Amino acid sequence: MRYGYYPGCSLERNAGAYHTSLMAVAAQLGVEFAEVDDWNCCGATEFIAVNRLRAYALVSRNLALAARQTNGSNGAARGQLVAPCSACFLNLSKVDHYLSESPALTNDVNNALAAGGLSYEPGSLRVRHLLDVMVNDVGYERVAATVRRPLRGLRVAPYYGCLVVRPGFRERFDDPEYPTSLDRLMRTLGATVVDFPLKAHCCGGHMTQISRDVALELIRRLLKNAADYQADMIVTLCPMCQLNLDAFQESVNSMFGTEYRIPILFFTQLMGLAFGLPPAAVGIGKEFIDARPALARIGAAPPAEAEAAPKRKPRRNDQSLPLPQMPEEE
Amino acid sequence: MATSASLSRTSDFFREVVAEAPVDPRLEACLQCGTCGGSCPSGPDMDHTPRALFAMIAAGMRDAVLRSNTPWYCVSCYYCMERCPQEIRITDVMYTLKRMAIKAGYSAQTSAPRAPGFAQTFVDHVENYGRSFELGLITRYYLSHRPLDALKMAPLGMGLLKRKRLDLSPRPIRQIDQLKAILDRAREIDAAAQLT
Amino acid sequence: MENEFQPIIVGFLCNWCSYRAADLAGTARVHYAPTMRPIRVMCTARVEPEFVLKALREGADGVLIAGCHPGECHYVEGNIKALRRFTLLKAMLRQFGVEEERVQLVWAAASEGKQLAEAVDRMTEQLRALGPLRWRQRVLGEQPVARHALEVEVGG
Amino acid sequence: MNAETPDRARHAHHATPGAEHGERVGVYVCHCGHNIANTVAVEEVAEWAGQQPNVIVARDYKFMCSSLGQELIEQDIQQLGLNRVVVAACSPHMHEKTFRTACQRAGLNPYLFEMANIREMGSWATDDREAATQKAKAQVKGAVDRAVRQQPLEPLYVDINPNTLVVGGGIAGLTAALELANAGYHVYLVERDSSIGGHMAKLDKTFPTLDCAACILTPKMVDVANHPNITLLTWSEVLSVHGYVGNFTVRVRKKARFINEELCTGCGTCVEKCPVRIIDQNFEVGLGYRKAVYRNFPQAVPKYPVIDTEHCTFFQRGKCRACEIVCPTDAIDFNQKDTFVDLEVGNIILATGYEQFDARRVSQYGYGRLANVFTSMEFERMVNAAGPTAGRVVLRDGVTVPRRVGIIHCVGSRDKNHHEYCSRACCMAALKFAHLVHERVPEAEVFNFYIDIRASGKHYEEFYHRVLAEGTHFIRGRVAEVTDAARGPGEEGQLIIQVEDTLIGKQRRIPVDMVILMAGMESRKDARQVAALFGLGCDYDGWFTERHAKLDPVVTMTEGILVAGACQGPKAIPESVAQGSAAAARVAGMIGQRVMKMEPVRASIDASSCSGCRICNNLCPYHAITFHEDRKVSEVITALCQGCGACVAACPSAAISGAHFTRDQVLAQIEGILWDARQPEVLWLEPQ
Repeated sequence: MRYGYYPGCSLERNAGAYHTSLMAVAAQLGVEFAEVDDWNCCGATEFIAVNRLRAYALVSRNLALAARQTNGSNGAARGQLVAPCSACFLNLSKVDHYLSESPALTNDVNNALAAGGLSYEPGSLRVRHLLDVMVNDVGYERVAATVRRPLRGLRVAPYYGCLVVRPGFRERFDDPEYPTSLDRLMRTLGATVVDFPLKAHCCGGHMTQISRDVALELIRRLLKNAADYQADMIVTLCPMCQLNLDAFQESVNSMFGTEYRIPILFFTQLMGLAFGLPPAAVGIGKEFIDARPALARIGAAPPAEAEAAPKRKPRRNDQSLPLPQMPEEE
Repeated sequence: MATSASLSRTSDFFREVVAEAPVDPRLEACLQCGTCGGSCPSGPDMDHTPRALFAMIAAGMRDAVLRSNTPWYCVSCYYCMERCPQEIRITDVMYTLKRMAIKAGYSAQTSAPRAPGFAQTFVDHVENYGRSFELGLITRYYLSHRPLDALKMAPLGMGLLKRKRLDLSPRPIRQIDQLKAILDRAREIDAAAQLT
Repeated sequence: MENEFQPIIVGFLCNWCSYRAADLAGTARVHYAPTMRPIRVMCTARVEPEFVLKALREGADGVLIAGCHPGECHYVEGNIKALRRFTLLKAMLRQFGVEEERVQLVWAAASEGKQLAEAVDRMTEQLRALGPLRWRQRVLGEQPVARHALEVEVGG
Repeated sequence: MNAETPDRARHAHHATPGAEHGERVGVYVCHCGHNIANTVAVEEVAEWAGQQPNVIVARDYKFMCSSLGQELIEQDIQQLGLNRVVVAACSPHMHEKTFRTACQRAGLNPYLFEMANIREMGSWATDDREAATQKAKAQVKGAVDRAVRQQPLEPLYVDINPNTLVVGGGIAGLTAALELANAGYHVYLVERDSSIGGHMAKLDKTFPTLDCAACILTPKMVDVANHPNITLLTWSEVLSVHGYVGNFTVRVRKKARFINEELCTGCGTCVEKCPVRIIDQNFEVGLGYRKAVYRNFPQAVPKYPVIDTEHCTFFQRGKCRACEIVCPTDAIDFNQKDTFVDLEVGNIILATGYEQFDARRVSQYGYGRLANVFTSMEFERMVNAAGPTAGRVVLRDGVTVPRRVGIIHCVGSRDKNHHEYCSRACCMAALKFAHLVHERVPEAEVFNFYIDIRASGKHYEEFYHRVLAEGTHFIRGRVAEVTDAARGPGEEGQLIIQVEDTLIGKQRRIPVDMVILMAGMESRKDARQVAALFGLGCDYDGWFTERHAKLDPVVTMTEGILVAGACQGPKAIPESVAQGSAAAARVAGMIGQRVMKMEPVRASIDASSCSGCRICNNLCPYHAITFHEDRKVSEVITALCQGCGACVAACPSAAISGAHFTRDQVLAQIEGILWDARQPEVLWLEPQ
């Protein structure tokens, strides 16, 4: 499996651990990520706030480069472009979608791209998020088969944040309100997944720079929710979410008088550990809240299975009402 | 969908917002149900909920809307857009209102005065280097817009540096001239569109 | 816009769905191009290829056949029969060099006035782009001769 | 003659008599007040029409459908000897009948009348006066040219079988069946479930009167079961429908109950002793349990239980037989097989009802994930004295009484992500729930979260006021989400309803113990298959399409197939009952006439031209064409033909003719409608 790969600015440095770990994991799974040559920033959420057409042209340059580099010389195959960052994924797929919807916008964008000798045909690329590729293309089975050191006993809160599941223009692969694909991936690695009702809520995004109080409150809610369910760590799939929850955790503690120390890791880091890679190979140690104490449990003898008591049949005199049936998850 | 006939019955400001949006935001369909205002993570901090803002747009309250902090408090979580029963592209409207506020010179007067500066600093960096450069972004943003807060951010910056999560110098893309040419052309096209 | 080419479309409308859809479009005051001239048939299955050819020969620039959605035919599956016949007709017209867009088959339920109006608008735009059909020159290879030219020739 | 009726017709345009076909056509162009005249130059059209071949007289008039307009036609027929009439006005679906009758009164065969639709397809569809006038002329010309080729036809008559099939045993179907049965006609009532009563049988109270649903429904169910004119077929499904109005043949499958109805006394001992207990997803909507041999409820009609083979230990593992052992009348029959019944009926009333929207689909409200989020139908069962909690309002643990209850309106309705329409009945049901919570738990607080309160029925608004006066909180805002994630100590252990209170313009978080989701109505999952089976249409949302939304709501486009109740669109009980009665009245009227007049639009085969190729034989959806082996020709059986014309178009020998849509009629209309499209200024030469 070969994909065009758009790392995005964060993975170059502040989320370097994400890049390192996803590359290591890809190698284990036999997936090739070919970085788009000379890609530029996707504009995050800021560029579009300042200029409309320039923002669309900025993103379209990436699409044009990626289409040229991944679709092959004849352009026949519809290439796939993978973004590990949620904001990059959203910007790339949203621009592709809006260009398809509006021929006028496409026309303007292509006029601008022409100044750099480029052009882009909407829909000629399939923009995917890394998680989507991992669970749907690689698949749980192959992941399970690659696990060498199950993460038994590790209680993780799967955190999706916003932009991977919403608004889901082209590539919706999970529920926008209560996604479960990361939950299942973590269980495949052997971890215990705690209920995490705020799993798709906002980490504050750029609000840390605009209104610190607003942002810290949003981060506090997430930390509290994970702590309420006794999660050992929060696992994430977006550099912005990781940065906000990790780097601002101490600020939250000092503002609200709390004492949270919840490590925030990328899901690919846990995949790598479960595949038996050494911590350094997946970028462990770069986080503000040290993940090592929690990770110390991995490799220890797996605890007895006694934790999950078998379900008892409802007794005759039990007055409780049946729960609504949900479709089987797996 | 708004037709030219139905749009002609809306306020001037309403039409301006629709014209500025990248694709049809379907604003005319608003039922005033409040799903957006209820869903918004920063809703309590906004001076008007998105729903109220849409009513104000319909009423043509240009000043009050462009002065509002609401768009600047949007965290782009897309909950409103996902849940809107009328499929209004609320997040896009927020971006549109930000651009209009900057253009109209209202951005400094909003009750979220820091946001436009941050956005502009970010844009400048990307236009110069092709990629975002966090250290430069943060230092320039704080030094030029919020010198007093720079101290508060210093420990974070040091932490990132210590963990090798921050570059000391920007890494521009190779074909920065190509990108600049594209962005310049986009600026010209936009400017020409404004004239007509 | 004043002198824009106004194509003429003959519309064969099924009595049960599309004719009512067109009625509904009017009742709902959905405005669309006044280019479609309706002919009511009980079912699209009644539309003989000859009807279409006749319309094109008589000067129509396009023919629209509109029936019930597949599975909703008043006569069980007359629309499917129409579709089969239509496919053959299209193949024939293609050999004559008549463009795809000139003969169209669309589905419009009785509740889909807006959709039918949109189909007429869309087709009108397409025909406008194609220009007049001029069946006799195009298909029969006849050359128009001005009346006076002929008179001169005959006279000479 | 103009002088005689100056007030009626402002203009009359006479053409040269002695037209090419010798037919004498009168053309009448209607103003329809301003409806047509504002956009179409009606005088100009009439004047122009007057100059066309065969046209003897052409007039324009304010309202052709008025009695004066009709008299104008009648007078002209008699005085001018017209033998064809063309009216350019509205849609033939509106007034074709009116003008045909007028022609008939004046002694003209009604099929020598033709209509040009210049209103719905003309003046109402454009603002362009010039183009609309030109189009109107073309339509008139087409109609005139077609009319001169029309032939007089005589209507066909079919006998109406007085038996009626009603499909669906909910309140609409029950009402229709009883009305017809009481009028003395026989009814077959087919119900898919094991007993009748539909959704209404699950309810406790009905709004706004708070009548006990069972008290008003049970007597009707018993009447149906005991009525000598009603054959009740429960646990049965319609398999196929053949024929046409007046003469349908319907095949019904009676599924095996594994209970001998002749012997069963309905004592219920088998149900009591059955060891298998499963969650009842059907009648109890998942809130309660039932056995493998079960009745929906103790007063179910009919009283016979049914065995659920999927869960019965005997059917699954070949042992148990507890029911067989305890049955005092040996009514259990494990060997029972499905049986098939063929019914002959004249009319069919579909009353197949609705399904409740699946609230899991609005995942932000947490149904299925958060235990104390309930659907409205679950709550109906909960407050029902015969339901799983015997009417106690409790949380999912079956014990705790909620102190704060939130009721969320418009779940799945008024939402383009799900159903754009309003489900009509939920606002009132929500008000009823608020009242019932107050009644059962006087100290409880109830919050209604709404976009708009829709209380537009008799005594509905008054009921809303009553609930307001009872102290129910109303918060205007569509709920954003329901969560159990507490933000602080005040929210621990509760469900939080997050909403913008739009009347204040602020976001609020309201902690409650119980949430009720007012899930809307949607069409049955198999509505499209059912529609195809009976030959009627569905709209975008899967609701059955009526002939006219306002004026003909219970009749469909297919003669003899009627609809009643929520299968046609969301409805509460009163409207469903009204439609059931209306459908019955329409059927009774038809039966009363004994025969029905049918359009003589039928195919016929000219035996001398028929080549015997048999292409038409397989094309006919009604098997109306038979082949005579002896003479090697095909023949149309007129009574079976429905006049679609598929065979006419397909006949390679042009031997089949479709009355009123003959080839030369349609070709003439094509020519006429394109009168201005030919290029008149050139002659055409054959290519060299």
